[in-house]
This record gives sequence, C-alpha cells and structure tokens, in this order.
Amino acid sequence: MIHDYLSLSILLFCLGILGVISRRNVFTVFMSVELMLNAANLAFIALARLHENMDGHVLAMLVMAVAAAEAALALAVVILLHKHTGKVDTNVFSLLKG
Amino acid sequence: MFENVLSTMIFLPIVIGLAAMLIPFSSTTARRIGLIVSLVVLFFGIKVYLGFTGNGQLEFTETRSLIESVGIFYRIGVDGISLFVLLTGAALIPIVFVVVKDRPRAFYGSLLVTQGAMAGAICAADLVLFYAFWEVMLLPIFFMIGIYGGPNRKAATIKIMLYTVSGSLLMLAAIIYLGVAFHGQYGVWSFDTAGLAGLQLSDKAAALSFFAFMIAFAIKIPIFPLHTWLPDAYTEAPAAATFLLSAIMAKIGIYAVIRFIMPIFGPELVRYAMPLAWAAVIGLIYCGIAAIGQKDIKRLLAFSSASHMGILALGLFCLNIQALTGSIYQIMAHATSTGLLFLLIGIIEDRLQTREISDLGGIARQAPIFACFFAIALLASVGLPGTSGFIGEFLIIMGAIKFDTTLGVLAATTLIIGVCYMLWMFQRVFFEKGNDRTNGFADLSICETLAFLPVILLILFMGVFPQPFIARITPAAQSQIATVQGTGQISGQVALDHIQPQK
Amino acid sequence: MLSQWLFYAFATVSVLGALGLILSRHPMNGALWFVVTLVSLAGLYSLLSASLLFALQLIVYAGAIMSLIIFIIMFLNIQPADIPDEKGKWAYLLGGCLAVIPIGLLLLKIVSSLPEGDVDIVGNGFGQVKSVGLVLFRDWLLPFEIVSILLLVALVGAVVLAGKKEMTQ
Amino acid sequence: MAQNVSYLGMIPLLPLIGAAVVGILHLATCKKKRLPDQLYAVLACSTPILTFVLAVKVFFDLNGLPVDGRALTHEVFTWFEVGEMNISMGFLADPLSSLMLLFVTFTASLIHIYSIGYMAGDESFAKFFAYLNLFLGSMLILVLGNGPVVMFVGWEGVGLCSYLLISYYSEDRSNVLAGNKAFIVNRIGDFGFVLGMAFLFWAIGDSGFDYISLKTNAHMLAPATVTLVCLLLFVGATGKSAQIPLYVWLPDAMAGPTPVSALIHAATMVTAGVYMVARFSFLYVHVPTVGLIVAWTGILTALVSAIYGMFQNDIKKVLAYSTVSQLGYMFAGVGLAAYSAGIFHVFTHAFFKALLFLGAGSVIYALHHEQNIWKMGGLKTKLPLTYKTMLIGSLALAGCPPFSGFFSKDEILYSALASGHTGIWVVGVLVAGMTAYYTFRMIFVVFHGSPRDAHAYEHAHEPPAVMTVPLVILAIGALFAGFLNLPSLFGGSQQVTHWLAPSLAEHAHEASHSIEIIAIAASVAAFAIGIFIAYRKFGKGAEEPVYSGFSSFAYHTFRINELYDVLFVRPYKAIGSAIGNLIDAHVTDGPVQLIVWFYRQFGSTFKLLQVGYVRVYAIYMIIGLSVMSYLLTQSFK
Repeated sequence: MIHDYLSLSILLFCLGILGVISRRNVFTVFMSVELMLNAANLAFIALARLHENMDGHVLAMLVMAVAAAEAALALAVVILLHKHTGKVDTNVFSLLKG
Repeated sequence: MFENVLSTMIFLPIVIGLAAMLIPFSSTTARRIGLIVSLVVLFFGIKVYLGFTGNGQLEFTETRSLIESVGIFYRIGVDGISLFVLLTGAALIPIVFVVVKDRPRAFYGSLLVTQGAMAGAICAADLVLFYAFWEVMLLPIFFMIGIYGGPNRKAATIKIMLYTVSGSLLMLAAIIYLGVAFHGQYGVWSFDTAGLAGLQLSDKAAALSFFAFMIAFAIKIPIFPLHTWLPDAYTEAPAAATFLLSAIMAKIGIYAVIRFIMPIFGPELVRYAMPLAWAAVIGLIYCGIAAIGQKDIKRLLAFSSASHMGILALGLFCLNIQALTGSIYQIMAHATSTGLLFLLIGIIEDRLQTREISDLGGIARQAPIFACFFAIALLASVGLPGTSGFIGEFLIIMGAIKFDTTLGVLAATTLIIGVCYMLWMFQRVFFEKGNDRTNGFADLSICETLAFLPVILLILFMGVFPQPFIARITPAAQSQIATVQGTGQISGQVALDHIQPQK
Repeated sequence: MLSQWLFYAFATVSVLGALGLILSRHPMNGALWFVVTLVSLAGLYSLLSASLLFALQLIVYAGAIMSLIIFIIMFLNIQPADIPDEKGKWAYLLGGCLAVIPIGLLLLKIVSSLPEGDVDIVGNGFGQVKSVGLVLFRDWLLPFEIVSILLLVALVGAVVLAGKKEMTQ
Repeated sequence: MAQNVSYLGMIPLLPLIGAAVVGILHLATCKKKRLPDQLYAVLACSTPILTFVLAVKVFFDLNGLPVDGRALTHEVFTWFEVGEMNISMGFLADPLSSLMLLFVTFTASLIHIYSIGYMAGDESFAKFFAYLNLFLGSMLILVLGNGPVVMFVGWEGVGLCSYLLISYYSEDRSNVLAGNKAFIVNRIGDFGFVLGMAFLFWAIGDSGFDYISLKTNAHMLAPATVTLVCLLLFVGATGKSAQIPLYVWLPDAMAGPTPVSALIHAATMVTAGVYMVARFSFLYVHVPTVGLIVAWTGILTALVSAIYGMFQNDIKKVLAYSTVSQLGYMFAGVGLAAYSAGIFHVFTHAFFKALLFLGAGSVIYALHHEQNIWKMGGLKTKLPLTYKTMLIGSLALAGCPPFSGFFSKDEILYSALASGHTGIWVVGVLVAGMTAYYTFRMIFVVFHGSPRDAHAYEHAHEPPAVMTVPLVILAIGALFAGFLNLPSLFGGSQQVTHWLAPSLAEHAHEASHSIEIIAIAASVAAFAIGIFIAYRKFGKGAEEPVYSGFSSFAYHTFRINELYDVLFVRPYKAIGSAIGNLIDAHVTDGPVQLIVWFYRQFGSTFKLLQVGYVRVYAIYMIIGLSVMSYLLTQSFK
C-alpha cells in the first residue's frame, strides 16, 4: 500500500516538473513548484507511516514553513515583475542571455 | 630582530606595506615610510654582506615548522649566488621611493610588499615556500599595472597574469610531484631543495618536471618565444613596476634556474642545454632587432631588456664556469643599468607626459646631469668596457664560444645589435633640437642626483673592479656546475638530516 | 478496504487537480485546481494517520498559502492580454514528458526496492499533536528555530521587495 | 726579463682623472654659475703634458735596458679571474708601445693647447675638454694595455669618445647620425675583435692572456686557428682604422670639431688598427696569406679613397679621404710584414696629418666655419703662418723628399717591391701621384689665386698664438721626423726600425740598393706628376668645377653610402619594424593568440545555450537529471 502512496508522490512530482518546464505563466510555475513540494511531503508522510517514526512529520512541517516563506518572497518578486513590465511572463527576464 | 636578519628583510616591508595600504597616510608620508623601510632593509642587506663568510653553504639560515605533516618548512638562507641578487634588490629599491613621487599610498604599499616577497623568493630554500613568495611578489605588480598603468593597462595585466600564472601552475604541479616522489622514496615528506636534489626520478618524469619548472622560469626571464607578454607589460606598467619587473623579477627567474633547476635537474639541463641556449640566442637577436622598430621609448627598452635577458639566459645554459659567472655578474650589472634606464624614462614620462620618441629631443642640453646618467646606464647596457655591463657580457660570450662556436658568434652580435637601437634612441631623445615640450625639461634635483649617484658609481666600480664580486661568485658557480655535471650530487640522506628542524 | 478505495479516490482527484493546474491557461483556474490537489492530499495524510499534518495541510497550505496566492492574482488584476500566449505549450509538455519519464521510472524502481507496509491506523498517539510536538521540540529544536528565522527574513524581504517603487536598473 | 715599474699605470690614469674632474665640475656648475674657461683649459691641458713627460721617461727607461729586455710592465690589479681565465689590469711598455706613447701624448698635448684657441667661447668648453681627456686616457690604455682584453677597453673607449666628439654639435641631426655611424661601424669591427680574442683565448689563453705569454705560446697554435684569429682581428682593425669595407664612417666623422678630427680621426685613434696588427705581428707573420689580404685591402682602400679625395669640396673631407688613403698604405706595410715601416708611417703621419687638420682648422676658424674650398682662395697673404705650415704638411703628405712622409711612404712601397708584390707597388705609386694631386689641389685652391668670397677674405686673420704655436711645432715634426728612420741608402741607420725590432716579428726584405733607387725614383716621379697636374689645373685660380660622369660618381664616393643604406640599413630597419610591430604580435605570439582564439570560440559557442530564460535552464537541468536517471536505471539491472 505504501508503494502506491509513493508512486502517487512520484507522479505528482513529475507533473510539477512538467509544469515548471513547460509553462511561462509565473503563477503556474510557482504553483508547480508548490506541487513538487507537496509531492515530497506526501513521500515523507508515507515513509513516516512505514517506519512508524514521526521525524517525517516534522520534516513535512518544516517544508510547509519553507514553502510559506518562499511564497511570501516569490509573490513579492512577482508583484515587482508585474509592476515593472505589466506581465506575468517568465520570458520577460532574459538578462542572463549570453 | 638582529638574529633573524633575513626574516626581517622579508617581513618588515610586507607588514609595513600592508599597513601603508590600510592606514590612511598621505601620499608623501607613505613614500617617506617606504624610503625608510627600504633603507632599513638595505642596512640589513649590508649587514648580511658583511657577515657572509662564503663557505659554499647556506648562511643566515632560519628553519621553522610551517606545515610539518607534509614536510613544508619555513627555511631560508643565502649563499654566494642569492646574496648578490638580494643585495641588488635592496640597493636599488630605495631609489624608487626617492624618484617616484605623487602616487597613492597603496602604490607605495604594493612596492614594499613586492620587495619583501622578492627577498623571500630569493632566500627561500624550501620549494613550497619559494612558490608562495614567487606568487606573492607578483600580486602587487598586477595591481600596479592594472590600476596605475598606461592606457592599455588592462590587456597588459591580463596577459602578464595569464602568462605567469600558467607558468607558475605548471611549476606547482611539478613541486607537488617532486614532494610525492620524495615521500615515495624516503617515506617522509620534504620540499627542501637540498633533499630533492637526491631524488631518483625516471627519465620521463624528470624531463616533464624539468620542463614544468623551466617554462615557469622561462616566462619570467623571459626566454624566446615566451617573451610576448613583456613588451606590453613593460610599456603599460608605471615606471616603478617596470623597474621591479626588469631589474629584479626577471633576475629572480635567472636565479631560480641556478638555484632550483641546476641541483635538482642537472642531467636534464645538460641534455636540453643546446636547444635552450639556441632559444636564448634567438631571443637575443630577435628582440634586439625588434627594438629598432619601436616608436615608444619604453617599448624600445622593453625589447632591449628582453634581448639582454637572452644573453643572461645563454650564460646559464652554456654550463661552464665563465658563462655562469658572467650570468650571475650580469644579473647585478643588468639590474643596475636597465633599472636605472627605466626609472629615468619614468622621469621623462612624468615630466613630459609622453613616451613617443618622436615627441622628444634635445634633452641633453636641458638636463646635462640627467643625460649623463642616462648615457652611463645606456653604455653599461650595451656592454662598454669600463662599465659593469662589459664584464658579464664578455664572460658570457667567452663561455658561449667555449660551449658552441656558432652560438658564441651569434651571441657576440649583441655588440652590434645593442648599440644600433640604443644610439638611435639616444640621438632622438637626447640630441638634436629640442621642441616646446622638451625645452622646459628640468634637470635632476639634488635629491634625485644623490639617489642615482651611488648606482652610477656602482656601475663604474663594477666595470673597473669586478674581482671582489667575482671572487665571491665563482666558488658558488663552480659548485653549481659540479652539481649539474654530476660530480657533486647530493644524496637523499642529506635531505633526511635536514628534515628535523634544528631547535 | 475502505481506506484503499479512499486512497484511489483521493489519488485520482489529486492527479486531476495537478493536471488542471499545469494545463489551465488562467492562473486563477490553475490555483483553484491546485486547491483541489491540496485538499485531496490532506485526505491522504489522514489516511496515513498523520492527523496533525492533515490539519496543517488544510489550514496552512490550502488555507493560508493558497489564499495568499489567489489574493495576489486578484490583486494584480491580470487581464487576458497580460497572460503570456504560450504557443508551443503542447510541444513543451510532450518533450517534458519524454524528459521526465526516465526520472519517474528511476524513482519507481527505487520505491519498488523499499519494503512494503500497510496503512492501518496506528495507535498510541502516532501523528497526534502531542507526540509530534514532543519530537519537534526535543529532537528538531535547532532546525525549527532556523526555519523561524528564515520565515522572519522572508517576511522582511517580502516587505522590502514588494515595497519598492521601481526596479533599479 | 720585463721590468716592473709602478708609474706606468699613472699614464692612462692621469687623463682619466682629468676627464672626471673637468666633467664633474662642468656638470655641477653648468646650470648655475659657470667656472671660467681658463680653469678648465689649465686642468685639461696639464694631463696630456704630464703624460708626455712620463712617456719621455718611459722612453729613456727603456733605452737604458738591454735590447732583449726592453719591456716595462705594471700589473695594477687582477681584473677578473674566472676558472682558467685570469685577466689582469696591467700595462706593458715595450719599444712599440713607447713609440706610440710618445707621439700620442705629444700630438695630444699640442692639440689640447690648440683647442683652447679653437674652442674659445664655446658653450660647453669644459665638456669638450673632458671628452678629449677621456679620449686620451682610453687611447693610452689601448696603447699600453698588456693584453688584448685591456687593449679592448681602450679600443672601445676611444670609439665612445669618437662618438661623443663627432656628435659634439648635437643640435644638428647629421652630426649625431655621423656619430652613430662611427660607433656602429666601429662596433662591427669590435665584433670581429672580440671573436678573434675569444678564439685566441680558448686556443692558448689559459696560460696567460697578455702579449708576452701569447708570444711565448704562439707556436702551439694550429695554423687554421692563426688564420681565423688574424682575419677576425683584422675585421676589428678595418672598423677602427677605416678600411674597406668599413671606411664609410671616417669621412662623416669630420662633423666633429676640427681638433677632434686632427687628434682622433687622423693622428691617433684611426691608427689603432695598424698598431694592433703590429702588436699581433707574432701571429700575422705566420700567415702570409692573411697578410696579403690585409695588404691588398689596404692598398685598395688607399686607391679608392685617393680617387674620392680628388673630387671633394670640403677641406676636411679632402683630408679625411687622404687619412683613409694613408691608413691604407700603413696596412699595405703591415700586411707585407713590414711592420716597422707601417708603424713608422703611423708615426710620421701623426705629425703631418695633425698639422694639416689643425691648419685646416685655422682656415676654418679664420673664415668663421666655412669649409668649402671653393669659397676660399688667396689666403696665403692673410694667413701666412698657416700657409707655410700647411705647405710643409702637404709636402710631407704628398711624399716630397726630404719631408717625413717621403721616407715612411717610400719604405712601404719599397718593401712591396722588394717582397715581389709588384701589383701593390704599382697601385701604391699611382696613389702617391694622386695624393700629390689632391693635396696640392687643396693648397692651390685655398691659398693661391684670388679670393672667391671677398667678404670672408676681408675678415680673415691669423688665429691667436695658442693655435699657431702648435702648428709650428708640428711643422717641425713633419719636416724632420723622417730623418729618424733614414735608410742606409741616404747614409742613415734606420733608428726607428731598430728601436722597434724587439717588439715586432719582422722579416726584413733584403734587396739591392738598385731596387730601392727604382722605388724612390718612381715615387718622386709620381709626386712630381701629381703636383704638376694640380698646378696646371688650379695653380692660377680656378672656378668650382661642375662634376659630371665619373667625377660626380667619385664626388659621391661611388655611392657606397647609398649602397650600404639600401643593402644593410634599410633592410635592418624594415626587419626591425616588421618584427617589432607585426611578427612579434602576430607570429611569435601566434600560439598564444591561437589559444585565446580557441577559448573565445569555445565561449561564444556555449554562449548560445545561455538563452536567458529561467525555464530553459530548468529544462537543461531536467535533461541532465533525466539522462543521469536513465543511466542509473540501466546500471541497476
């Protein structure tokens, strides 16, 4: 049964990756990252259940906290981006172009 | 302080130099501090000279543990060869502080740090320690060229930096290899020169390490065709940095060949002496001819310096006592003459804001003392008898002819080549009619005259009475030759005795 | 048996939500789809006896974080014209699938080498507030504190960033 | 055998001290309050006179020694000692060097005194005298040096002074160029000298590198080495003594002040090559082939420069070419192993050529630096003393019996005939005629006829006594010096030859008196013909000729300067410029540039991957991850 949970977690993680690499909308990209975090959380909790050890739960909580911090910062950046360009497109940023 | 003379000579300038960079002194104060420190170093240098007995061993040695687990020691000392290189540096640097004025304090700080590091590189008897000082002495030079240099300073800095650093890294690899090989043979770690001389290396390994060292030193000397960084760097660098590069650093390259390559890679040096000597001679002729085509006075002198370094290098590779003694003697002679020339050119550049030969003229009339000093340095540099340049050049040519007739004949062309561009330059800069720019040229002040005078006298003295110097050089040179030719090979056991520091 | 059926239900819903997220054009739609995923994940947590996490998932994730995101989307008042037109989206998705499949397969392979276990409810306070709290404050105190500092910094950073008038060029 | 005396070192040292004192005083005061010129004059003139006194002492000391042991030495200090090379700074006075010493210090003293008048009022009066003293010091080192290396010190030193004094009026570019040319051409010769020295040293130098040891060990040399060494040393001599192909610098060297031309470029320095060949006579005598090369080079130089001399307008150029020509005679003499004849010609030449130059200097001085003979004329009434002394000098130069030049030149021609080298003799006689022609062409044009420039003529006046007294003294020398070596034909005993004999390794060319009479008759006839043609053409006034055809070619010295310019100077400069500005930056630095280029290409290729979109970087990452995963999956099997 645990294998099913873990497989679901992998599926969600892969969907998150797909979202990150194929979409240009900042919000979608951001939420795809959140999806990946959640997939990881699911794996943590499933494995915690498997080993009956609650460290996994604690880690998942920490991940949530980090996600919250990330959300705060990322959204601030998004606001800046929008203020600056009026767009929510990641392709607007191309200063790294060689 | 009086027990550790050499350490004082090394670290006093470094510490004060770093302090001068950090503490907000005024430019003049920094210059004065620099002058005092360099005079103190000179004082210690004279002390070393007086205390030197010349027994063929390292003297004034100090040994401290640095990283004992891998056998790296702080081990310094001087012998008959390093003594004169050390003294040349100590004697010349005070002039820089008198002559080069109105530079930011960091400039003077850099000068001091370089001075200390150079003394360290000269005195070091441990390869890793040598490598450390070798790198440290370059850093301030990079800054001096990159920050205070001429219009194309950035390109010049990048070029010299990449050149020297790539050479140094090759050397570092070889140093590490030698250390590992020593550990493999004797079961202990050591980077002591005397000990490494006893290593038994396979032919291939020895040849590779030899070339790694040789390339590093050949870049610094420089030996054709690794000289191409030199014209740009010498031209763009401020006079003081050019002075350091030409008068002292290039000489440390020559010195390092004698100090490290001769004992450790004797057989390889014998095997590859001929091609290396050819490279040196080609460089000597090539750079000498190139000098005639220059329009920039500093660039002309840069090529001239490269050409003269060719003859010094040739002296190393002839592997006979005349040529080697000549080379070591020429280290001092060329340092004084070229160093002086670059400083005097720096004065022209400072006062007239130009280095173009075509902008100059008639300076001899405006500034007779200046012209006289310049002429003496120039004549020494073309090897006129009665000046220091003759003795070294003569000995090297004699040695070269003994080594290989063709090489010797080609080396002797330096008599003709050198005089062509030097006279051409002297004519355009000092003779002919002055122009609006040069008519206001002020002669050397009394202070500057007094600063240059000892060196001028030294040039003449070394030309007339070379024997006091040569008598101290020949035993050391003789023992190096003997080492190279395998008759004076040091065994590894000696190294093992070295490894435990004397408490 | 029920738990198994519930798992499949939640799993299906969460995958659908995730697909909705990555496929929907407007971020608002995506956000709503994502809430569905988060809620169904909360259900899965409860199936795994993680009652505290179940609550936190609903409160913090589906509640606080998602409402923040939705709030921002609304705050920016994104017009259809502002949304990037992603012409090659399907090509990217297809290519992305190709790139992601080996990763998924590797992970599945790793999972299949793990021991299997069932998901019956565990007794003696597993996943309860008290026991998780004991672990958290006893064994994980330092990471906890670090995360708190991280949150503080993020807070300050967000204020600074969002408060800027113009981006400095 | 050789006697050690401690005053020998003083001889070169004195003028050097003089140079240093005058030079330092000049440098220290020239920008502020100038010291009076008289002080410098006294300081500078005292040293050559003192050295002359010492030279006389050396002569008498030598004379007091037995003939075989006539050598004084003074080892001042070990100069340098490296391995088997032990060079001492030492001096040697033997009959050869003492003769040189005598006339060098004698003419130098007179010319120093003369210069007081000639250079009066010059802006850097003191500098001139410092250079002159420095020159004298170097010349004495050259003459007295006990071995080739010490000689080389003086050899290069005189070259330097020559450079400094030619460039003396340094404002004018052509003067400085002449100086450069002199120094560089001399250096080409020095190149040969150094190599010759080196080969000699590695052959026999390790058992002492002074003349005495070399002479003792010379028999150990392989013939090939002797030939090589002698040829190389002769290259040095051609540079210093202006022989084909390196004579080009000497005519240009006339850019210097006239006393300099008299001292350096006529009387002393340029004869150093002859002296050197005579010094190494113990080597040259073993290689007659090289001697023949030397003799032919000399006599051809004499011929060519006599041709040039016939078509020159500048009074100093005429004298310069005559110097080159006379030097050619000397080399013909030493080349034919008639060393004493060559040296004797050096000796007499010093008197009459110095006299001629100083006389020319008086003329130039009187005419306010006019040197073109076609602007002079009729000066014999205005400058009677100069005229008389110059006439004596000219007769000596032209080889009129019984003036000094007659005896010395004749001895050379005689030895050519006696040794069977008729070709050399014929050319020599021809040159003697040409010499008479151009010398008297100069005398007639300058002093006879009517003034061509009335204004200059009016203002011309005899220079002060300080200049004329040396003229008179030299004229006496030019008159009588020849009698010192009077051949037995005239009842003399060849004192100079006997004096020099211990120093030189000479073959005497014994021949009958009849041959000697033929030789004398031929040269006197040549002299008479030459002077007759000169009188016919110029004796009663003549206008400046227009040179065309051959004469123009000869006036331009066969365009040798242009030829050298095209053959050597320009290509050298072009190569220098090419190397310095193109080859070094693009070819030698090529490998480095190639590496740089490679790095750049590498970078700009990979730059294309940096599209700037975050998403794309994520894709790269995922692709990498995916590949890694694939590989790991494979490896799990």
